[in-house]
Amino acid sequence: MLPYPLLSLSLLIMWLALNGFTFGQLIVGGIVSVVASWAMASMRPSKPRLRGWYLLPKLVWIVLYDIVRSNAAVVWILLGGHREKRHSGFVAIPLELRDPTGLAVLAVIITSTPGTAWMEYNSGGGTVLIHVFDLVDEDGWVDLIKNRYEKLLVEIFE
Amino acid sequence: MSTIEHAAELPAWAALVVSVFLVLGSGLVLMGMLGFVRLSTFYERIHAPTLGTSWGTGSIVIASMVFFSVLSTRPVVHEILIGIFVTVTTPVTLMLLARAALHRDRSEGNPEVPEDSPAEMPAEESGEPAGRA
Amino acid sequence: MELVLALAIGIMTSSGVWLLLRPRTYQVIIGLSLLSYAVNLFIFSVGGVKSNAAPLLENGVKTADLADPVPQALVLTAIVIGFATTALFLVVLLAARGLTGTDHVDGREQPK
Amino acid sequence: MILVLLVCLPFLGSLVAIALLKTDSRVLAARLAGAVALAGLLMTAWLYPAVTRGPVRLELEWLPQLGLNFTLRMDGLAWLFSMLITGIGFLVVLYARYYMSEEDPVPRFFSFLLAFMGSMLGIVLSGNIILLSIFWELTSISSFLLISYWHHNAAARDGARMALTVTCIGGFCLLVGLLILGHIVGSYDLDAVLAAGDKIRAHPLYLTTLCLILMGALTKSAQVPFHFWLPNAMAAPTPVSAYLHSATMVKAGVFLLVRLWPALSGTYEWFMLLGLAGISTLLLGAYFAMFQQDLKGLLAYSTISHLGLIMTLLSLGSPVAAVAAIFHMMNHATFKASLFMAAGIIDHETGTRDMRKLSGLFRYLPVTGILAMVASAAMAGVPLLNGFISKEMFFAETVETHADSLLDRLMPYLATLAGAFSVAYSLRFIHVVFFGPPPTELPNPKPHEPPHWMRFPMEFLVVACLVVGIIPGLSIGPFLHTAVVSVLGSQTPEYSLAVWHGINTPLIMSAIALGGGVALYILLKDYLAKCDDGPPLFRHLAGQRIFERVLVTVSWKWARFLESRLGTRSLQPQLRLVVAAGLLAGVVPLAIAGFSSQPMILSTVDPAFAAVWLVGAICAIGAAYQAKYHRLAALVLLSGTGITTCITFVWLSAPDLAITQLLVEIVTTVLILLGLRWLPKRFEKIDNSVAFISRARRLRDFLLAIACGAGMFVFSYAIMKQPVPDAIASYFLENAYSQGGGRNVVNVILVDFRGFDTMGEIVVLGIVALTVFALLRRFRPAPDSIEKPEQQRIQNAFDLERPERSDGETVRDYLLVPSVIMQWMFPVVITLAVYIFLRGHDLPGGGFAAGITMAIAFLLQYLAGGVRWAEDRLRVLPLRWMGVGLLTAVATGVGAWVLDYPFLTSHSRYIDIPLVGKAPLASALLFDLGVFSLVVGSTVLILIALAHQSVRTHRVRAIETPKAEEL
Amino acid sequence: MNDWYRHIIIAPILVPLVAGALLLFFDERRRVLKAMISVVSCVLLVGVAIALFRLAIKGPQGGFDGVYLLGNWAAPFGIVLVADQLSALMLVLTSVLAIPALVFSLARWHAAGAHFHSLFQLLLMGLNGAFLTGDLFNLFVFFEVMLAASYGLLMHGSGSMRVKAGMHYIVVNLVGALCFLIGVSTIYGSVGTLNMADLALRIADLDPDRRMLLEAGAGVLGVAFLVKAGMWPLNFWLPAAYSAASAPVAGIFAIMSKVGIYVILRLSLLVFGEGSSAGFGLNVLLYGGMATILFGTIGVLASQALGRLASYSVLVSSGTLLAVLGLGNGVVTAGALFYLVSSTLTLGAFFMLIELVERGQDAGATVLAVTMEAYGDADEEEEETEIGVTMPATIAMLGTCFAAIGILLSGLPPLSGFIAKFAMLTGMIGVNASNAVGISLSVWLIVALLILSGLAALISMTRAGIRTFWASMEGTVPRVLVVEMAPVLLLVAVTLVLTVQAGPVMRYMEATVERLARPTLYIDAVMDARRAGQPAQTPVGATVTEEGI
Amino acid sequence: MSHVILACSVVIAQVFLVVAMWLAMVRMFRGPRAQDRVLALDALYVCSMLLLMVFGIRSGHTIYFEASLIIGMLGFVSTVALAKFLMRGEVIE
Ligand code: NA
Ligand code: NA
Repeated sequence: MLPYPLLSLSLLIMWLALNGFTFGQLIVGGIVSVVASWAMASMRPSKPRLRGWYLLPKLVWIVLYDIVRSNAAVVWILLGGHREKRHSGFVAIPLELRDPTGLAVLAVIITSTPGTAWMEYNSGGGTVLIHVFDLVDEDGWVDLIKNRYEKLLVEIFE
Repeated sequence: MSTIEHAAELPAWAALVVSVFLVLGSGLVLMGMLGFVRLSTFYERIHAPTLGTSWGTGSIVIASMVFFSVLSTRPVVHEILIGIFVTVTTPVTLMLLARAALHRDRSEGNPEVPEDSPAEMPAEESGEPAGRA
Repeated sequence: MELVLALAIGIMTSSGVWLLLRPRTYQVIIGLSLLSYAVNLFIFSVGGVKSNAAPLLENGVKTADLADPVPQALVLTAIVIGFATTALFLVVLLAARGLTGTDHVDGREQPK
Repeated sequence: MILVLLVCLPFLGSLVAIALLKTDSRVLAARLAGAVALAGLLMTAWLYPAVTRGPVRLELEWLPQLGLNFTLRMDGLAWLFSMLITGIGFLVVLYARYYMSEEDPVPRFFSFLLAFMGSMLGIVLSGNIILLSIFWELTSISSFLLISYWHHNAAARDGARMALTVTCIGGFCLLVGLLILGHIVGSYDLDAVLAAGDKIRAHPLYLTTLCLILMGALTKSAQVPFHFWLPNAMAAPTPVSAYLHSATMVKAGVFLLVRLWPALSGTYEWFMLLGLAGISTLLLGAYFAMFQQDLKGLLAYSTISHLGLIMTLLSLGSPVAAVAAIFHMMNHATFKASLFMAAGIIDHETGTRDMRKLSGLFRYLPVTGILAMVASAAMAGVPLLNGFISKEMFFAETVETHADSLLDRLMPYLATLAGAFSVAYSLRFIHVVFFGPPPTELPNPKPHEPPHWMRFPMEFLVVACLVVGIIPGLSIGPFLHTAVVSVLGSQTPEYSLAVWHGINTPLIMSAIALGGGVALYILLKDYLAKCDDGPPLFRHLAGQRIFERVLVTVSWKWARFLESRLGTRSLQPQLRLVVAAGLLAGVVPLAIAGFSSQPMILSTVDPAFAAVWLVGAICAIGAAYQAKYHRLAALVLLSGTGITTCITFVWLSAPDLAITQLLVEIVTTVLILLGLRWLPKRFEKIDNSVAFISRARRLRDFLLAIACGAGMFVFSYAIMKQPVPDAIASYFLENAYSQGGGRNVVNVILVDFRGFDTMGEIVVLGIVALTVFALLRRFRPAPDSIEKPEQQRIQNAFDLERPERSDGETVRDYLLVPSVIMQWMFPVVITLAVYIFLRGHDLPGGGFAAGITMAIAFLLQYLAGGVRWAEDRLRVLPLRWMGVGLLTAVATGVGAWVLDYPFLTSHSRYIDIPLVGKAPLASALLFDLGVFSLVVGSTVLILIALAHQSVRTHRVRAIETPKAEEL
Repeated sequence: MNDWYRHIIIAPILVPLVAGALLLFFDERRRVLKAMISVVSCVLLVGVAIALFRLAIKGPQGGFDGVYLLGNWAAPFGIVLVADQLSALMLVLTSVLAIPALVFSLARWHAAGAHFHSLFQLLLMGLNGAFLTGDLFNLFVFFEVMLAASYGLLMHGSGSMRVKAGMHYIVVNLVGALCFLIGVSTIYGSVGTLNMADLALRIADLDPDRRMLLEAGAGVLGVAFLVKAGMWPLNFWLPAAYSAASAPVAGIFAIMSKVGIYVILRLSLLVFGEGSSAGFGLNVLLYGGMATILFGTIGVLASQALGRLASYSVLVSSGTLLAVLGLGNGVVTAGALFYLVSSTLTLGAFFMLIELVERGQDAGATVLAVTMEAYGDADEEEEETEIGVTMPATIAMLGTCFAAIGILLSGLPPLSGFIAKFAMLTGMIGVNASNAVGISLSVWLIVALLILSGLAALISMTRAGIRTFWASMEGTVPRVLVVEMAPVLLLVAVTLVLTVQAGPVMRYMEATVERLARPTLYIDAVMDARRAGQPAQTPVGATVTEEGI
Repeated sequence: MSHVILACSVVIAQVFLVVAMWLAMVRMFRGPRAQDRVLALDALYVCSMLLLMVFGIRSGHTIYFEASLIIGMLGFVSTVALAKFLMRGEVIE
């Protein structure tokens, strides 16, 4: 009946956000979200197991905060702050995270955060190559990603 | 300058909030695009538009939500969907493009980009052995 | 607004016609797309230019103030048909390219 | 009614004969033909008493409002000709029954012959000049079939074609002439035309119609300069020549002039045109005849000459001359038919018609020889034979003065000279063939007399020559008189058909001609025996060759040249023309009306909007600039223009358009990208030295493009400055909600007011999808595109050469993260589609936008996982979606019939759903559902069909390489 | 709207649409079923067309106003279908041509690619819709339906020639469609309506500025129709496209160029028949038509392949019609209608015959062979080999048909080609020509061109016929199936019937033109058409709206 | 007063966004590589989306929201296809 309850719920919320909340829309939205999640079921995606779903708000908060911070940082750089010292470069980060959904979330986080960009993932070695706009300390970045995001994601998804 | 009659009944605080977010968001977008034009390599340029897709979009979404919520005196939240989906989908494009750029640079033998092989990575950078967690 | 729109239509028409007259099928398809933008805007412009007057009936809005819905309906039909024909032309140019080996509109390089 | 039978019987006979084709019965077909001819003869004869009392008429209504009726009319002239046609027809059938060989498909021959007979009877019996021209053309067609009867012979084919071409040119001219005649008279009825002679001659179009009718008559009667087809028609079987080319068809021209004599004759133009043509034909024909080596050729030129004689007689415009003309037509028919039959017998018996090979045949064919001698004598105008009498009349008429001119005064001399020629060739015909040493070079060395019944027609005709020649007044006299009266009416002159008129100028002319002819032959005898290349002086004036050369030049060389000059097979010039035509069509009316850009009230320019369009315009120009070498860049720039267009739609109050445009934009981009893979690589040329001609061409295109842009600019500006006159828009705005049940007026128009348009539009989309599918099933990539793209090859090679990497790992890694997101977007986009669909009637959205959105949802899955991955999971049956969509739309429309409303009448009501409340339920929504379903199906079908090509080429490669990978 | 039979007006559109949709549910392998659906639809169409024809003859006096208000919206707001004599005539012509073409395709062409029958049915839908609609934009839609289907059908069977020709055809017609859109929207912008009758009504009192725009719009619109009708110099796509199409497709295409003519005739008489824009563009038609005849004639002479000869004959036919319409003379126009019918049937028969004739020369076979190439598609390899017996007297029949078509094309008696030409000529220079005005130079020119074109057809047809039947077909008897021969014979037989029944047929044409010449009849019929009752259910919201808005 | 502030800020925002669009277009032209152009297109889409949202605020209507939503949700489809084409030479394998 409900192959992906969380998905159905999200879709229902989306529906209500779009149409406004009325009882009628709740019914219609419910039908739509169930049908849509059946459609999803036919795609047989690797089903994510959200073990640590309670950690999600924390993750969202961290990410939003980091994004604001890095926005400011990048703007600062672009406005001309310490331009001559800045150098950008690639950093390869070995990951323990293997869950595709978790990786996707990590990729979204890294890419959405100004100043870092997800370049390439190598499933054989489990490494990800990222590009950092203002690369001062490579290990710092590896550390940041691994500890700040990956740990949390591993908890949530694996 | 076009006046906005329908905003006449908007309280001043709301107008101020909306204005701030509007200018902030569009300013971020503009900054990003400036960087996008001025930066010298593709890998640097790829960072610039994310200013717009992250808080640039976010600010304007907030501005819009505040504006319409106050105006129609009911919560109008559907703009948040735009924020969410932009955040979720933009990385897809960026990742695919970045990888394509990498491929092209590698096949042209550009020394600036790292080789495509985990085996050739310096040992100290792969702090832990790459294995299953 | 009229001036801007008219200029836009003119420029897109020029670009489209230029491409339409080029010898490569790809140029022609891009040209046709540009031309259909131009024509869609033209149809649209026929109804006059009104900002913020979408023909949606809401309480308290005088119908006379709303934009002319007819050209909009026509443009919608035109967009659909334009989409269909672009797709068709694309496939035909692919088929022609496959069969003749060239992407020249005449199916051969350098016609006499 | 008997007239109808007379005309139709041969045609019926013709059909029956063709039905006999399979029975291989030679005799049966001949008997049928003979019976038809005989029946015709008897019917004609039976009608004689009635004809003497005045024309017998019969009118069947056919196309009365255009003046064309099936009117048949037999008067004396028609009667005489009908007798001739059926009588000689019967004799020819008899002759042909023996002449045609075993191998020939005889039923076909007789079928054509009967058809011809019917057409000829139609000509003489037509009481409506248009009907006459119909039968006239039918004789051309049937004669074409008869001449080409032996179509394996190239000469027959060419001769037939030439005859057809020339006579049809004449026929067309005749038709126009007759039409003008009808215009002058106000009727096509023959009686009306004949009664309106004075009116016709006084009309300003007289000369035109005369010339056109003469074109018909001259071509048909083989007059100079249109005579050349007749000798070439001699490739026909001899019975055909005997029938068509002596007795009947060639007489049609002169018959027509006799027929119209009361209406057209008697003017100076008539005299000059006919006289010139007639006298020159008379002379040239006779002159050419002397030098022929082919028996039938000689007879053909002789025929031409005699027709010239008749024509000359007609030209004179005097009633007596007309009498002589009619009389000579009869006489010529009898002796010439018999001579052709003689030639046929000679050919049949000896195997050749070449006079250089023939000699001394009298010892083998004595009876034939005697018959031929009598007939030739008649042709030469020897006294006591029919030819003599009419020739005397001719000489007598030439002496008279008709229209004082040089031609008039020269005529007696020219006539005598022609007479001498005719004596000479007649003599030659007899002397060469029947006298002299025994033949040595005959293909059939032992000729003998033909069967009696084959000779009988000749005998009969020769006897007729004699009888008419000796007792003209008692034999042909009354019949001729009836004919003459029918033509001349009150103008009928005193004339006598006596053999002896005393010694007078004509007799002296005859004597001179006779003597001169004999002398001429004796002089020329040796020269003629060796002469191979036609008549001296006119050797190079071979009408046939000139005609063919002209025909080939005009109808082939010039035509091909002009076709390539006036037309093109290239696309670019065509587009240039269409675009220029569109530009002109728009601008010329404006220019004529004096369009001026008056000061106008415009809404203020929004700088932001203008600034946005700066982007759009530059992108458009950039796309135009980049499309040749940087396809991807052009595509990107095109999308830039597209997004600007969307912004415009939003800005200018068209949210529906913006949504639709956006969605279409996305799908189109993907489509073009899907196609891009199959286009050839193109690298920018470094060589900048472009040829002047191509630079000029570019300049022209550039100017045209600028002109079009300027035109559209002016056009749209002019149109925007005037508000649309209020007609239907306000009705829609006012009634969309009250009667259409929706607040989004655009959508209500689409699904209700003008729902029929939408139905058509989705049909277009469906058709295109089907076409795309059908076309791609046969898709065959160009050789240089079959290989996988360069990137894939590099990446696959990379995976292959590293031991730690599995096959295709690069692409898997590449898509690992993005595909997760794209997959999760699937239900989201579906929800969006439903949202867009449901709100369409009241707010921006609708079936089409929703359909495209749904298609994008599917597309995303193909993008994320590839064809096989996606199709493992999704079974989209696009054709079903399409069929269901179309049927839903139609069913919604037809549903209105139940309530006795027209198609697509919508019904909307709000229904109360428990717990939910009022919900709108419009039949238009159901219709929109049909739209949605079709759009999903079509779009997906197009995308899938294109995407499948990549997979298919792998299969192709698999087929090509023996070690095929299993798929 | 109580007479149920009124719904018959929309049947010519719905029948093929439903058939086309139903066909989508069946696999390509179920050819017999698909063919049956298609044939049933065509037979129904003939019935419907004839019924409409009879109703149209009855006319308003007989209680048939021929107007159908789609969606029950009164003109000019909704879309109307109008079945007057002209429309009915075109519908009958279409269906009479469709059956032979369809039957012909059953021999083998319908199996030479996917979705033949659907496309065929939808083409018929487009044609019928274009003939019936009384709305300019709806006309565009049906034009597109027709064109889209024709694109698919033209390339049916694939092959390099067809695809190349198809590409040119598509591009040119796409540009034509853009012109159509520009024209229609300009007309809407200047007059404010899309309904043809309403347009004709409003054009009477239009201020100069708007009139100028209207004429410009009509001009651009005209270009679209002229492209379709094949007027020189907008017609170079036509010979390539028509000669590349497969035989049954080219056969049905014979009527496509007539759609442009139909629309021009309809609009020029309805909208520009009277008033201060009267006679708009007639000169373009006249001289363009003459140029087209000339070009077609040249092409006919220059053609080596029969297909091109036939295609250029299409141009001659179009040119003749355009030029004659350009004269703006009612008597001649009636003749032109007769010519339209006759030449359409002739050309349809000709295109089909060509394939049969060329089959003996193994030209057609190679085209098919190219397309049959198994390029990785397993489902195409089961192409059945030709079955059936060669008919007796094949050559004779082919020859007879060829001759008949030659006679028809060159306007020789006794078939309808002559009657048609005569009917036009007699109105121009014959008994029915007006005596008062005299005969103008342009009339003489048209007469000369008509005669010349007939002559050219004669020369080319004899040249081609001799080459085909007498010089090269020795010994090789093409395998022709009865279902292929019968359609050609049927069409030729119809021309024979036209000849014999010329009187009644011409009377119909004259009545048609007479009605066209009085646009008020059409306008009144459309504008006065009554809606069926009141909508059964007024939306509950209606009252709310009136208060609210 | 409040609407004057708002009007000013709307204008400023519009100007910023339009200028951003220009800059994206500049990159679209300059390239130098295809991926730059695609990235520029993506940026142009985002700018347009935001411009439409600002326009919504300016007009006070929510009816323009769908257009923005569609750009936000589906705009990436075409750029993804472009990117994949760059990487693989083929959009759907
Ligand atoms: Na980033
Ligand atoms: Na995005």
